[in-house]
Amino acid sequence: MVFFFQNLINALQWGSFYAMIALGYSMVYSILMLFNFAHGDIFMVGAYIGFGVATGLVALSASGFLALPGWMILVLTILLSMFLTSFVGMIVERVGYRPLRDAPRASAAITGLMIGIMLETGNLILLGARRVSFPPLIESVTYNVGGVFVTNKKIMIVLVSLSFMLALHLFVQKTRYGMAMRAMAFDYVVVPLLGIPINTIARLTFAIGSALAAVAGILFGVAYPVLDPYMGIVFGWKAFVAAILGGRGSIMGATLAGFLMGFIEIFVAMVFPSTLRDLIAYSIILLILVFRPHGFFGEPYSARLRL
Amino acid sequence: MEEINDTHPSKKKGALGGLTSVFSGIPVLGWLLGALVAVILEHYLGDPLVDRIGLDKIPVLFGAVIILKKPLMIPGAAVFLLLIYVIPIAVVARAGKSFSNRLAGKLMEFPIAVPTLVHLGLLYGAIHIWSDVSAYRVLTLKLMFVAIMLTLSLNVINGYMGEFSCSHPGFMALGAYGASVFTVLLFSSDRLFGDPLLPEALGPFLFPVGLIFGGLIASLGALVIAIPSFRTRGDYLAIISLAFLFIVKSMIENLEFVGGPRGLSGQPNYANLPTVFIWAVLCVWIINNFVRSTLGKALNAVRDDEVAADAMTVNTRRTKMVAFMFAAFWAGVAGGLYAHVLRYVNPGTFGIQKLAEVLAMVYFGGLNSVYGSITGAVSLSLLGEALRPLEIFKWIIIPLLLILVMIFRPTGLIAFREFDVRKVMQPKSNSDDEV
Amino acid sequence: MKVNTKMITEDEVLVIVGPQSSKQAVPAGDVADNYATPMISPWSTNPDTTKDRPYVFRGCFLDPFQGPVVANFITNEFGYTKAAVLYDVASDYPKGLAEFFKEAWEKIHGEGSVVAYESFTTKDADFSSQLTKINQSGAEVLFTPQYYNEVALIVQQAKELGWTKPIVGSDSWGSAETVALCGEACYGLFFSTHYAAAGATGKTKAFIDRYKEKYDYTPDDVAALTWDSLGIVETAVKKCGKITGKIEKDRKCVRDAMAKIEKYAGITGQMTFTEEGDPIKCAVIVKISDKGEYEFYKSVCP
Amino acid sequence: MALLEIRHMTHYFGGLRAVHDYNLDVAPGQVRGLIGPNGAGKTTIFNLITGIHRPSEGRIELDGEEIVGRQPHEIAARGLGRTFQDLRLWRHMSVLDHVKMARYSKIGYGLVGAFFGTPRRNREEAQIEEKARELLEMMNVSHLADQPVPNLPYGAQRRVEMARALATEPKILFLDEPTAGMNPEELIQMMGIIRTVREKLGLAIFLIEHRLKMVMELCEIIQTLVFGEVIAEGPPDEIKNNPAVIEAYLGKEIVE
Repeated sequence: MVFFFQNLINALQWGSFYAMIALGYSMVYSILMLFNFAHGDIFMVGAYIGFGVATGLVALSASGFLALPGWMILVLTILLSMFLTSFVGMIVERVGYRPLRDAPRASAAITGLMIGIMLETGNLILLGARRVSFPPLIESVTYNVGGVFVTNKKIMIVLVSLSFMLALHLFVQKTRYGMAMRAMAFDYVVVPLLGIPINTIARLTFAIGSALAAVAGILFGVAYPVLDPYMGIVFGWKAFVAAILGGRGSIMGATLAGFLMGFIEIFVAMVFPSTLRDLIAYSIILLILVFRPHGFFGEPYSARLRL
Repeated sequence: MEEINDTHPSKKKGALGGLTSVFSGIPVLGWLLGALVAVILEHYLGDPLVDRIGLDKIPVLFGAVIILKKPLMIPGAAVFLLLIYVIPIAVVARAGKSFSNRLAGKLMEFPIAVPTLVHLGLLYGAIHIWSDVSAYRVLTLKLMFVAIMLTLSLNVINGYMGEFSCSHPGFMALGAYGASVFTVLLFSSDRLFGDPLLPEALGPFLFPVGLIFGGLIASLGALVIAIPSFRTRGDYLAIISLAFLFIVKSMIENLEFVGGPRGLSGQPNYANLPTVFIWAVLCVWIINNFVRSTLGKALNAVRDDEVAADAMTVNTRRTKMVAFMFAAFWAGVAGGLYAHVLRYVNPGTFGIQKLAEVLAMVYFGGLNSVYGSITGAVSLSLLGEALRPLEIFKWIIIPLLLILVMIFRPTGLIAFREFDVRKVMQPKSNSDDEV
Repeated sequence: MKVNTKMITEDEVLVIVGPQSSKQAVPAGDVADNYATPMISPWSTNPDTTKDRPYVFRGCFLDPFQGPVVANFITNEFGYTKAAVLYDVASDYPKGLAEFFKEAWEKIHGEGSVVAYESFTTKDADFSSQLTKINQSGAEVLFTPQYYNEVALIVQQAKELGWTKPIVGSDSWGSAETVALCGEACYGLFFSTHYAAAGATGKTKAFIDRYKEKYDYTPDDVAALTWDSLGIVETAVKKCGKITGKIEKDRKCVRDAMAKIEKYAGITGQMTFTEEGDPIKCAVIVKISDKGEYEFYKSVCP
Repeated sequence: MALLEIRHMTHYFGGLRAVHDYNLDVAPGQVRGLIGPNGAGKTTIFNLITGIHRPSEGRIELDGEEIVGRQPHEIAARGLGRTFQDLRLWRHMSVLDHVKMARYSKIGYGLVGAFFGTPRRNREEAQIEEKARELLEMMNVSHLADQPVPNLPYGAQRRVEMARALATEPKILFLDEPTAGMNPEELIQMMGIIRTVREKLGLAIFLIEHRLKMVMELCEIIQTLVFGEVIAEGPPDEIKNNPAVIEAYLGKEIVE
């Protein structure tokens, strides 16, 4: 039982990264009907921006110029990095996607893929192949709850990511922009809506998705403090699977599917030899897709790759 | 540089159109003869010439590597290219214009197979002599031919059928391992499988069987995806095929008898240049036959409007399944060749990176087009090699190039063009500039 | 892989020094041997790198030697009987070493004394389910023959999951990056390696000083072994005398000269090649000090 | 015996009843019409018969064989050709290929032929092409054979679509508003074409149309559909004067 709960805790943390990245995918996918294959790398960029900001703030703090406690640095890092990374997202949209609005969707997927490669390479050129270590901003405290070990970091990561997901949900449900997004997801043709031009919505979608990816990146840095330029690839593609699994246009779906992905991976590794993890995890996902072709919350639709 | 690359024999078919009016009206045959003369010149005069103009060896990839690595050698490389390639090709092609036109005309009077084989023979001759200069050229060419097969077969799914499949590296892996197990088990003494089961002398003759075996395994894999995927529509295939790719990779990692994650080596050296060339030609020929038949064009009908296709008696589901398995078969054969070219494979080879590479070649070259796939595979493989001295910056330049192509030609460089062998080989009159 | 082939065929190199890790060195050795090009990998400890490959050499000891060294060290030092192993199954070096360690450990403590034998795949970042299993298994020590980036993650996650017992590593820990990434979590841990910078004397010290002067940090074992490998190659090329320009002939000559080198006095110890192209030399156990330095702890010779 | 016989066909979309107890008999060579206001369920009836949707209840027999539950392409191959209200041409295919494609079910060379370009394949492809060119000739668009369809004017696209439907060698042809969006000149041409088709090929035709005038001129028997139910059935004169029909159309179009 202890064993089970320990893995449950592990899975919650692992799943929250998938969920947050899947959300970014899902938003772009449902609103613009595009695969944003650069998203995994935006997550990576977010983590590195977070690393830069955090290192800077730590240095600033150490110099005594602006003595900040660790948690304060973390909050500032998250906010600043969200802001900066959202610009990266908007640039990606402007350069890679807007010129291709009327092109086949697959072509936009290719640009995304290429932008991703450029982001990885750019990082390598700037920082070199050496891994960087995310500065430890908060003291790790381990609690032993009846044999189950929980750290303050884990609790913080799960809570922070859940609250961002909730915030996004409220934004999409309650605000004018959110409503425009939903309308656009429903039917691409009914734009411009509510007096909001389509480009604004596209840009906003990318900005929000990227900001969330930045949060995920920083939390990832807190939990797994070794960053490398290719960290976004595998993560990104798996989150992409989760996004589709959630169903088109569903924030709830993407969140749930992200967590499910984390749970499947952790629990498969718990029961079977961990080398079988991907094999079994993806077989389960394949089966889910066979029986629920439109994901958990998706509606049947018949969009095709326009040629 | 552009111009010089254009005269490269294997690129000839795609990029003839743009030359100046002096060179219009020269049939493909003429260019092939020119290329043949050039490579023979290089073969016999290359080394003495290199000594004379102060290069340390024959520029392997038309000097691209030299230019980027040692700028001081640019003049030497330029002289070499001019003397060995540009001038001979131009002179032979231009001077032999009427001769080659007449010859091409004569050839066309025979059944189509005759001129085709003559052209292919000349092309192979040029490539063979060209590649004799260094083992590096041979390797580059082999990988390029494998890339052509992969790109073309993926184009069948992503271009002709208009679905987005991500499982091509998975099919490749199935083919690579299928064929490798076949040859290693039967013909090679190896750590994993022990002594060969059949006499080694039989190996090269049964190698095609091994490749086809690999291809069939790949198409069985495709069947697994196809059954659930083609019941519904939308972006379903993209995601299922991606999951399939991960599953295949993970499955091979868990199969200890093929070496698990550490890979499988010891493939016998069967994939020599002529073998790879013949398979690539076969692949192009069969796929081109297919996509030009009404049965194959049903793919376009399914892509452009499935309901209408159905109402016009097209069995849409069967069409999609057949095409998917067909494409997977060729990916498998290409994978088998790939494994025997490198003589080592591991599951890591067939991951997301390979996927990005093949997708890039398909969309760069052009959708729904055999020309496009050949162009995409050849140009990106050669570009990848030529830019190698730039090291990491290569991975800025190539993606950037692709993004630009996508922005200005969203369906790729040469999309929606039929590849008609007859037209390619036809003699040309002066007034007719068209390819 | 492709790079290696291209280096040999296009650039016509005489000798290859590298690649470092077994993951690349094992397949690269295959290519080098196929093309009859001498290669020496300074740091690849997997037996397959040189096995049945007359043209491939190495500058370090082998995993079949290192595995028992670590097993004996733990047994003698702590007196533990139950060990856990966590390794990357997709990478030759950790996988090979994990197997040799397991074999050696079970030889001493009996079948089943490796109570948890857990694996992961390259690029994984989360080891929580494996570490939870290890925690539950009742192991007294964790052996993890991983590279520096994974070491940092494994050690930190293990601590966060309540692991308080020792974690022991292998020569792959030897990079300066290990402590840089891992921080205090790694202080006090042990690993086996080729040489220890702290407390070096003579020739070794001279090398360390020169290196520090130039690059401003202490050379790790990779640097030291590469230095030695280059030295061996230099000796061989000199012995060979004149380079004729016929690349095949030169390669053959260098290969034969390397095979004949005896008692080469390197900064990581004395070396003579066996028939397989493996040197016979000693191993060192290093302790990571409270300041994050690599302290010489013990020397173990074959 | 009727060529097409439908009995008690009913269909629900979710809980919504789209078609109720629909019956139809079409004799060989007969021209029948189906009229009704927008949303009456005319196209739904077409889709049910051609197999795109499966009717919730009822029986459909084509040439004496039950076709409910069959795939659309099977039904089409059995002799039911159709056109679409919104054309549904294939964007990237030439005019000639459109018509050749509709011969799909008649292809006998199989995959071996497709892959290896056997003599049989070349022979059959030549036959298919000849047949296709004949049909294009008949539709007066043979000069456009090698054009991609998006380049064609609307009227020509309609005629290509008609040629495509005829290439399936139907016994009965379903026309879904064949003159939608046409100008008067194109309309007259289209009416001529429908007459030619009927006279030359002796096909039965089942027609959905908005323009009553055209239906009245062409059809022998007309059904009027309102809210998924047939409210009147009979020859044009009878329909023209049926009060229920007039009411359904609010007398608007009848006046013209």
